[in-house]
Amino acid sequence: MSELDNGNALSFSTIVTPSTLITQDAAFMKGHGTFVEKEKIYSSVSGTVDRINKLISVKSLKQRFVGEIGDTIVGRVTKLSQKRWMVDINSRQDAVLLLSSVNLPGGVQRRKSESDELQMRKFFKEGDLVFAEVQSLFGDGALSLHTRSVEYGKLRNGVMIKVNPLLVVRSRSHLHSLPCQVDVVLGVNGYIFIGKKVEKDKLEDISELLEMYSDTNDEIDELTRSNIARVYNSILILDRMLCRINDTTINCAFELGLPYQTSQLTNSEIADEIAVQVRIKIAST
Amino acid sequence: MFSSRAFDNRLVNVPEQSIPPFLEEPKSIKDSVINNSRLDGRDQVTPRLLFIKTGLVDKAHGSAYLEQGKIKISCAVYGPRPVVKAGAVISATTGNLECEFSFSSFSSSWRTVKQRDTEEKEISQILTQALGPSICLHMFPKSSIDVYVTVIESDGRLATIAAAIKCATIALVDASIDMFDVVTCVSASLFNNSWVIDCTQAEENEEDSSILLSYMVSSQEITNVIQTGKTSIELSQNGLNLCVDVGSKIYQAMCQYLSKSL
Amino acid sequence: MSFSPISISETDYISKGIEKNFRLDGRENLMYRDFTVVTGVVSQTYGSARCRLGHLGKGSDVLVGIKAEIANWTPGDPETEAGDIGKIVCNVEISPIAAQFFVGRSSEEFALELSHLLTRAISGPQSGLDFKQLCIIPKQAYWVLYVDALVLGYDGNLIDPLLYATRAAFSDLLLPKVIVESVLDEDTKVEHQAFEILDDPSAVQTLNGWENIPLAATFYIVGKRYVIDCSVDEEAISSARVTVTANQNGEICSVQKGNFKTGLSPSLLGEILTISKKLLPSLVLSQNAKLEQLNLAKSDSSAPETSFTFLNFF
Amino acid sequence: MSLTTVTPGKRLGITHDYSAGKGTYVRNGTIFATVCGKKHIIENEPGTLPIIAVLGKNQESAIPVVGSEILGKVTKIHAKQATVSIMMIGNVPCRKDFHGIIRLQDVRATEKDKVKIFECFRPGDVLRAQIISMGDQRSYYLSTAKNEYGVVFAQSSLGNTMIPISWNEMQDPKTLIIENRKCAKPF
Repeated sequence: MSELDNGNALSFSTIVTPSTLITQDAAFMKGHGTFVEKEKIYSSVSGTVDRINKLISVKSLKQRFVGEIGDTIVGRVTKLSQKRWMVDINSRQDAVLLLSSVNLPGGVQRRKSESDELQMRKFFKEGDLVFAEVQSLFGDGALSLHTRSVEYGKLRNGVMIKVNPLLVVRSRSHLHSLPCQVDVVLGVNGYIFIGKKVEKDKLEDISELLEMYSDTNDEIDELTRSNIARVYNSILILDRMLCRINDTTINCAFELGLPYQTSQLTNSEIADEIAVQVRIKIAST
Repeated sequence: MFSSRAFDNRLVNVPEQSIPPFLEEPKSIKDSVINNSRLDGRDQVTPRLLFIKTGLVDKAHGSAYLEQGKIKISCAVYGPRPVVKAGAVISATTGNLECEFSFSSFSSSWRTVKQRDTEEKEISQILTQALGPSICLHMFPKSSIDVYVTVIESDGRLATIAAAIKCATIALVDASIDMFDVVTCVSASLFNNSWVIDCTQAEENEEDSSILLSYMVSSQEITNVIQTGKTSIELSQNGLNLCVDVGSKIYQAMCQYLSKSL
Repeated sequence: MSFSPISISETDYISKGIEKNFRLDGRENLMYRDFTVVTGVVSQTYGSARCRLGHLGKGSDVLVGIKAEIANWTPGDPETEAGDIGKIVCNVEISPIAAQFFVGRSSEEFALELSHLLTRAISGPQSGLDFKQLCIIPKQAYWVLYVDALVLGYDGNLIDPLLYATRAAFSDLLLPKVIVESVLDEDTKVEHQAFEILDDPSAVQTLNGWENIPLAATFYIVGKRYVIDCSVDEEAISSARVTVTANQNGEICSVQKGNFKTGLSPSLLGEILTISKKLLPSLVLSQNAKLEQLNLAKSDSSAPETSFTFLNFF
Repeated sequence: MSLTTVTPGKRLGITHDYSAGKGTYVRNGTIFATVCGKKHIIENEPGTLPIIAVLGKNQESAIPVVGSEILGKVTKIHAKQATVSIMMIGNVPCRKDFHGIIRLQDVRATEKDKVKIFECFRPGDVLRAQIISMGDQRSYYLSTAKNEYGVVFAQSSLGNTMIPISWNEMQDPKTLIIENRKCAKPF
């Protein structure tokens, strides 16, 4: 065990490995990624040390998604059980989407009846993609989701791609309409949905609610399809090159990739080049 | 490592020089097949005669017995019934097809037990693949259909698999399980440049390459195909077409039997 | 092995894209992802290769090692009955490392299917190898080549990298030289043949005819169209699979259909055969070029191409 | 009426002239047989197409679907649910019994919160019910929440066949002991 702390402030870039002594000062409190033995705080994961006031935590460089209330996530329904759907969200356990936390067709205020409980497959089936927000945490750490907002709900007209969750940073909005007529839903859990742009005014239309559990795709023209593929490959590049993923970087990678054919983007040299350029652009802004 | 056997002076030693007895050169099977005069008198595109009988296993929901030359196969079908296999994936939309194929230990001339179990497993997979597309599995959600095939006697590896598929499909029809079509299956071997249908073991030993084709005649779909051995693409196409043609004829015979058995 | 389901709309999106010859990552239906290959990755084998098929350093990953053993000829083994040939035994194992759903026994059936597929493609005269060179003393001793493949990563389409790695491993194969001599038995005064394996590490021989080993193209049928080199999602929604192996001369070496959801029409099979005849010889050429490059890099000691650099592709 | 024998995959007619009935399926507008049996053409109501059906020698196989009526035997009771082994679906016996569950809330339509499984079913009872859902991995969900559904045959604790005396009671005719059951309304 090596001692890092000599009474000086730990810098953010300090990387620790499990069982590294972080501090002997009893004034500090242990947070995530640490444990206490004989009043000393050690790290339990390898990662960077993070200090907020007296709270010390270690953030791992590669960990599964840990949800917090208010996170917007993209998940995939894995199982149906009593009055709830289980949703894979790339976390250590499946999240729960209660039948009572979704909007059902026929008005927001509609009362849930027993027939709804028997036909839950009409709303979400195994394999369906859900855009939702974390509502609360259960006692065992499982997340409870809700889709009670017009922009949440079932995702269609596109595809999902999985990335490292740490590359997606929490921000105010996670539904971005890119200039290329493509919508990107950045789940902070590392699942990203890329789909055809949804018209904003249409979203507020009440009649749209009837279609909100539809499984059929709209007509997708070739240009949109090609743009979705370009965005897909751009995100793939950002993920593999460990660049932060947000609307700016995606757009940046998208534009840098325009001179190439879509299928060329996965070529390692071109991908390398794009990633370097994206990094430069981010640094300059 | 390879020292000669210990000298045993109780034995009479063989003379140091000897001449093998002069035997008539056995007629090559390959030559006779190419000259269209096979040992059992068939021509190249004629399969062996089929004997089919349904309903021999009374406990099963459907069963069939088939003879094709020396080949003798028995098959039983159970189901649709609730899934019994532990750990099987139960689907709310489609049924499950399980095929189990086994050789009896006296089924072939060489009694090689080694590697048999992986061979049986592979043939089970071929059976599942060949029969799967023919069964209306969407009509049997959360249920399984189990097909058990036992080879009593075999003669030609591929011909035996082909016979097993035919036997299983007839057993499935006998079990009144809804099917899109009756599956027919043909094996063929290539000798020089000509394809020969339904080869016996002796013939298969000399083959250059082989085809096993399972085919649904009325919907014109190939449910399974396995070709082994080097051929040109044209020859390969010819072989497939020949199998389809012969399969259609066998299909007629199978349907005829099924209609009569009713 | 069973795939976790994907939604109806995704299925529709993927299959419509295939209809339009434009897949998720912008590839056309008959386009491969990048093949990466290294040879000589396992020192305990006589020949080995690792192949990865995918985008940007991830993807399906297959490692093939070839071990050789000398076996005593016994009559009755149908494979070596003739007495003047050796044999090749293939086995495929799928490591649970490869993907979540390969954990437990579920992968065994698939591995078995792959083993037989590989056997069908290479352990016979169709592989183009001269099996007579594996015979040491007729009706006495012969080489058995054990081709063991280990699947280390899965990202759709395992069969094509499997054959790709196998061919590369054969190109890397070096068998020790064997000297056969006549020995006079002291007791019986009978002359018989014996062999000796040379200890000299430089006394090795390559296998003739490895250039003729076929590569595979696996076509996955989605709706009415078909794709090669499918992704996991494409594999999950495909209704049938046809693997065609062909050598550098465009000769078909084996054809095998898998997956039991639907059948396919004879005309479609014909189309697939015609395409593979065009596709595979060019794939063989590109692999030859890659192997040559590898050999050059190996002889250039200043820039050693190790499996380590291969793994850390980025 | 023509009674030709057909085998699976046999072309029977086109959807323009007939509608597909039992033992058939439709592909590209053509009706094909799925079982081996006799082809029947059943005249439908005037104005609609006649139905083509193929009836095999064996009874067609029974598979539970949502909405079908079943007869089953109670095998196990639990505070929250009763387990039923489904023996007949409609009029067709199953080849092997399927597994069903009646949950507490599906026993009857009224006063659901006062239902006690023990007062409605006992192991060994034969009941009529309806399949309301494909249920979970193993079992189907059943409901007896209608007058015509419920226990149709039951024996008292002494082994005598009981007769229903009201919608929720049955009596042993020998000992006159009354036991609680959720009875089916006799036809």
